[in-house]
Amino acid sequence: MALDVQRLRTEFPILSTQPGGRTLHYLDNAATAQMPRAVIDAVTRHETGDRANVARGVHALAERATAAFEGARAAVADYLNASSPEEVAFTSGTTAAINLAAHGLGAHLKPGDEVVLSELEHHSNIVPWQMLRERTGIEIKVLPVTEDGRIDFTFFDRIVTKRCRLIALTHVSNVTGAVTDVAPVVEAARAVGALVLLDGAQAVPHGPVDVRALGVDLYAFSGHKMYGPNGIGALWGKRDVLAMMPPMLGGGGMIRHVTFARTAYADPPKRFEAGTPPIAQAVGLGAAAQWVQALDREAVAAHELRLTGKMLSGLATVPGLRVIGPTGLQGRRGVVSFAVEGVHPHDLCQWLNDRFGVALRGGHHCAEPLMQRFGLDGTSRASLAPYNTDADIDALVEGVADARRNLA
Amino acid sequence: MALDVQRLRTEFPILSTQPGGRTLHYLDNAATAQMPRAVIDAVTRHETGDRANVARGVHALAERATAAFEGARAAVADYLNASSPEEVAFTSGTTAAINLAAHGLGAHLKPGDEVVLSELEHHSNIVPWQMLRERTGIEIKVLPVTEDGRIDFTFFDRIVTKRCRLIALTHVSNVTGAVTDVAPVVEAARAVGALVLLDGAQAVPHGPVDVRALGVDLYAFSGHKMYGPNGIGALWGKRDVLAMMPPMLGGGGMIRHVTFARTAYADPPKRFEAGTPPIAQAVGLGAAAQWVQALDREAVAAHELRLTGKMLSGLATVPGLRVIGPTGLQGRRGVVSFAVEGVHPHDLCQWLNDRFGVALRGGHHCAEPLMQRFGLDGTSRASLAPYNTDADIDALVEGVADARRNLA
Amino acid sequence: MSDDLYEDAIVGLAKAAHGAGKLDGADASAMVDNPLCGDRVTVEIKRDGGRTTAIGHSVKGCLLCRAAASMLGLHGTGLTAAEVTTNIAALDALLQHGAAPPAGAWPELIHFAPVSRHKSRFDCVRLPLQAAAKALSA
Amino acid sequence: MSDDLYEDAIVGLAKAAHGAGKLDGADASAMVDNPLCGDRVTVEIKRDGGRTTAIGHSVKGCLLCRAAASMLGLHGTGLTAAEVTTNIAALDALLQHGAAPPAGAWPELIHFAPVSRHKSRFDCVRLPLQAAAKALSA
Ligand SMILES: Cc1ncc(COP(=O)(O)O)c(C=O)c1O
Ligand SMILES: Cc1ncc(COP(=O)(O)O)c(C=O)c1O
Repeated sequence: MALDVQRLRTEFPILSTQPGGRTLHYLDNAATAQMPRAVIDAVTRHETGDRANVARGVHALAERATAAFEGARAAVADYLNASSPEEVAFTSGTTAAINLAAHGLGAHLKPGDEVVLSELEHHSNIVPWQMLRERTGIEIKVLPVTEDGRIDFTFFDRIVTKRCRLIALTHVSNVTGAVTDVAPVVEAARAVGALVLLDGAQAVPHGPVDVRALGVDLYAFSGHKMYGPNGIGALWGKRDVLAMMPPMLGGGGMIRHVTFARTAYADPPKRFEAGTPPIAQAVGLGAAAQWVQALDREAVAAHELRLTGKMLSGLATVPGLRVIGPTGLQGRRGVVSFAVEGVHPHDLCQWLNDRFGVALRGGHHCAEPLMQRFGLDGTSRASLAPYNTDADIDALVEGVADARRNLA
Repeated sequence: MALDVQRLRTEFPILSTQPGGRTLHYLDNAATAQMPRAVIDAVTRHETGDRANVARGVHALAERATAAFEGARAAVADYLNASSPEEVAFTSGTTAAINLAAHGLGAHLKPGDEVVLSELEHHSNIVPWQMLRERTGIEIKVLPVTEDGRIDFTFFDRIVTKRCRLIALTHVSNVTGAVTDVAPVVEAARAVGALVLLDGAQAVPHGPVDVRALGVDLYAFSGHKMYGPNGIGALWGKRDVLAMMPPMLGGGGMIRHVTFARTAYADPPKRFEAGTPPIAQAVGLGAAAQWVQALDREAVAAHELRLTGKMLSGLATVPGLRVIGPTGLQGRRGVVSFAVEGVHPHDLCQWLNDRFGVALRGGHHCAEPLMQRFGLDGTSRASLAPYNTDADIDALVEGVADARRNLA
Repeated sequence: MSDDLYEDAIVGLAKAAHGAGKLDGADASAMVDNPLCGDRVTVEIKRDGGRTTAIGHSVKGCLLCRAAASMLGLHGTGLTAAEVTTNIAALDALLQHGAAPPAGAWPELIHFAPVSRHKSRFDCVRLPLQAAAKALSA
Repeated sequence: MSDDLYEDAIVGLAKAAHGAGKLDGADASAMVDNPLCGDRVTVEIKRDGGRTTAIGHSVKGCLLCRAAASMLGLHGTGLTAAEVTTNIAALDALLQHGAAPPAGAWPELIHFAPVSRHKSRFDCVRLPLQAAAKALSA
């Protein structure tokens, strides 16, 4: 069955607004995806009917809030095919999740131990490891990127050595759209006894992820990129991996007992959730997970693939335009970055907003090392969600051509 | 002008629900306060009209979202009478704010340096300093608490020595309701060159706080306790204090430049806001700040004071009941903890919920050292908001007496 | 209907406090606690072979916890580890699914049926039984 | 009405690129950047007393930034630090409040009026002027 995009669009109130005075063509989904009514309503319903602090409370609202919060954890666990909700620690987002992992694993790393990243990584999967390097003296090794914007496994064996303790890679690139081939990464990691962390920020919006089938150890993602609220995300981890991680933040809710002399911590995931958690946001994330799961996944994939193809072939007609990333449809998602000779990404994005109502993102996309790799200061990026249409792509391609004619 | 409580209550949809099958008497405001329509609507309006990622984006929605987010920062700065919005770093709550401060100040502390806390502190203002102690070898010194649940300044001079680098205290106790007398703390800190941090979680719900008049250096609080969303809070800091603090989390948005060799950080407050911030939640917090500011502050204070008095005298009629905290109305807020001989706090709270619709909190309130001080495992706690009524207090007092008759 | 969490049977059981107190010359003991609420139960046993000859318990906890400990005290003689395990399973089925206790389970279990509507209180009831199981397997 | 951010005058100014390029034997230079967008401007000056005798600039940035640098190039001879400061103030007033530039300010400033609706782009325009101010005070 083909996706009924028009019906889908009615679930997103913002898509029928005209924020810049024109019909909105929202192609900035990789930065933040829009929220369907079902999620907005789940949050409002929680705030108006079930709002209270969680845990320890015995009154009816506290029981409801706790059930809603733990229900959301179960929904997220289900989305990830986790073995148990207890493998899901809520965080404020991908960035916080990766920092938590870096802190937790860092406690077990010694000077000279190696963490392998790639040139494709988002700053949120670079800076936490650099901060850890400063604290503990680990080494960071970097997998290079191919001309078409994929992690280059050519030198893999040389880069992943016996000293490697962790390989931390993006699951889907937020710049090139390339999907990382996870199986050989896991295999190589196992061979040297290293763990694998995936930055799933750009993977989770495209449907449930099976962390067990992937065989990784830790998985990080954000709610706002998968149609959920801001201020929420999660770190999934295998039980024994989470169990060996000390907490990053101290406070209420993550302790067993506190005295001034000594404090004992709770078990995961509570150990990692100091303070009042983002309760309503977790509820929203749970609702978002269920909303995505209810979509016809094959139809969505087919729709996005077709639009990606249309976008790539349309952009290819613009003189002086270069796609940064795979130019084919194999092993990629609907995230397309490009550079137009003589036109700065911010000018291009502004032009498309002002004259075509197209919302793009321009700049380094928090991936400066990748920009350096391609000798660019930035790119313009269009990224898809299921609610995007042919009209969105037409406006994009027409706008880019127009910008080039006028600004180059 | 007396407060029009009935009109105020109509702004809170949840107050007219019957979560436990009875009229709700919500007296668990110190755990989480309820959210007025104005705040719920501000968040929904943002999600349905202005939702996008902030910073760097040039499209219309991104500009709107950025304006909304920075507008919220300005609203919070105004609420605190801060010198500039740049002194406000958004966090996920009080707990995260105090951890951020501990991390940032910790970079400047040496073994043997002293941090002074009190026995009155919430775990969120204890554990972060214990974790810092483990990392850096600082000493923690603890101000005792008086019989009526206030910080005891008798031994102040002996406890605050030349080695003291920071005094970190709760502004209002979440257990006893006692308001800390800040002026002598600031004076003592200045005398030894120490900084002062206040945990304002229980102070901000009662109206704007003037951080400049208080003369402190850092101030932490949460949104959900001041009628705002979950997942948001802030650390306010004097510009030069924030400037000397290294970031706690690394990632997108908090950097100047990233290469694998070296990364340079942005200035405060961005330095402390790694990753996509809680945008919609900040918008909600800004709306909450404005909502509180629009209340008739004197009328609210008079109303809460009267209800606190009613509560204290009503509870005093229950045999075997002991108030943990000031029994008078001087220097306290409407947070009242008590223990009933022979009745466990959880039984009491359950009884009041099931039979009287009263929502209380029972337990250690994340203040185990204070419980130990009073030789208790926990207390029952009733805490007020402006929307509470005489009927709420009547139900409380009647319920407590009833629980004692049946359970003791 | 939520009125009966503290029905007379439970309150009575708690106040009766069967088996409360320390046991002189215990053969084994075990402590379990619930950090969320601070409840803590210590169970001491004397035994002969695989069966208890006496049980004593100290409860720092709520009335539900005390009632459950008192139920344990009622059955403190001749108890086996298997029997405790069976009763924990019956209790869990009761709390989680409202399942009636099977024949052979302790008759007092049914008094805890109203707790099934209060997830946050499940552990209060389980704690004494868990401590007994731990002591018996020590 | 938002259509005129890239009005012909701005695009023309950027393409003309007055003063673009390195300056041989500069007396002073200054670089400023905007980490948010990665734009970076280097301004070199030669001077005689308090006045420039020549200006050169290298811009890695957007069209707005290049247009502003080009405007600076147009006024590159005989410039004082005070004049740059005055024009920055006039620009800020224009961007933030839509205030018409005062008599004596550079005539090209007014072309940047449409930028006032785009807060995220203010710094693009300011960057070259800030670099000039920094070079002149070096
Ligand atoms: C005095 C005090 N400090 C800190 C906190 C922690 O706040 P949060 O849980 O919102 O981080 C609380 C509330 O639980 C509190 O009452
Ligand atoms: C691949 C990738 N990793 C990490 C992040 C950081 O996510 P967040 O900003 O939600 O923490 C993003 C998004 O910005 C991303 O695209």
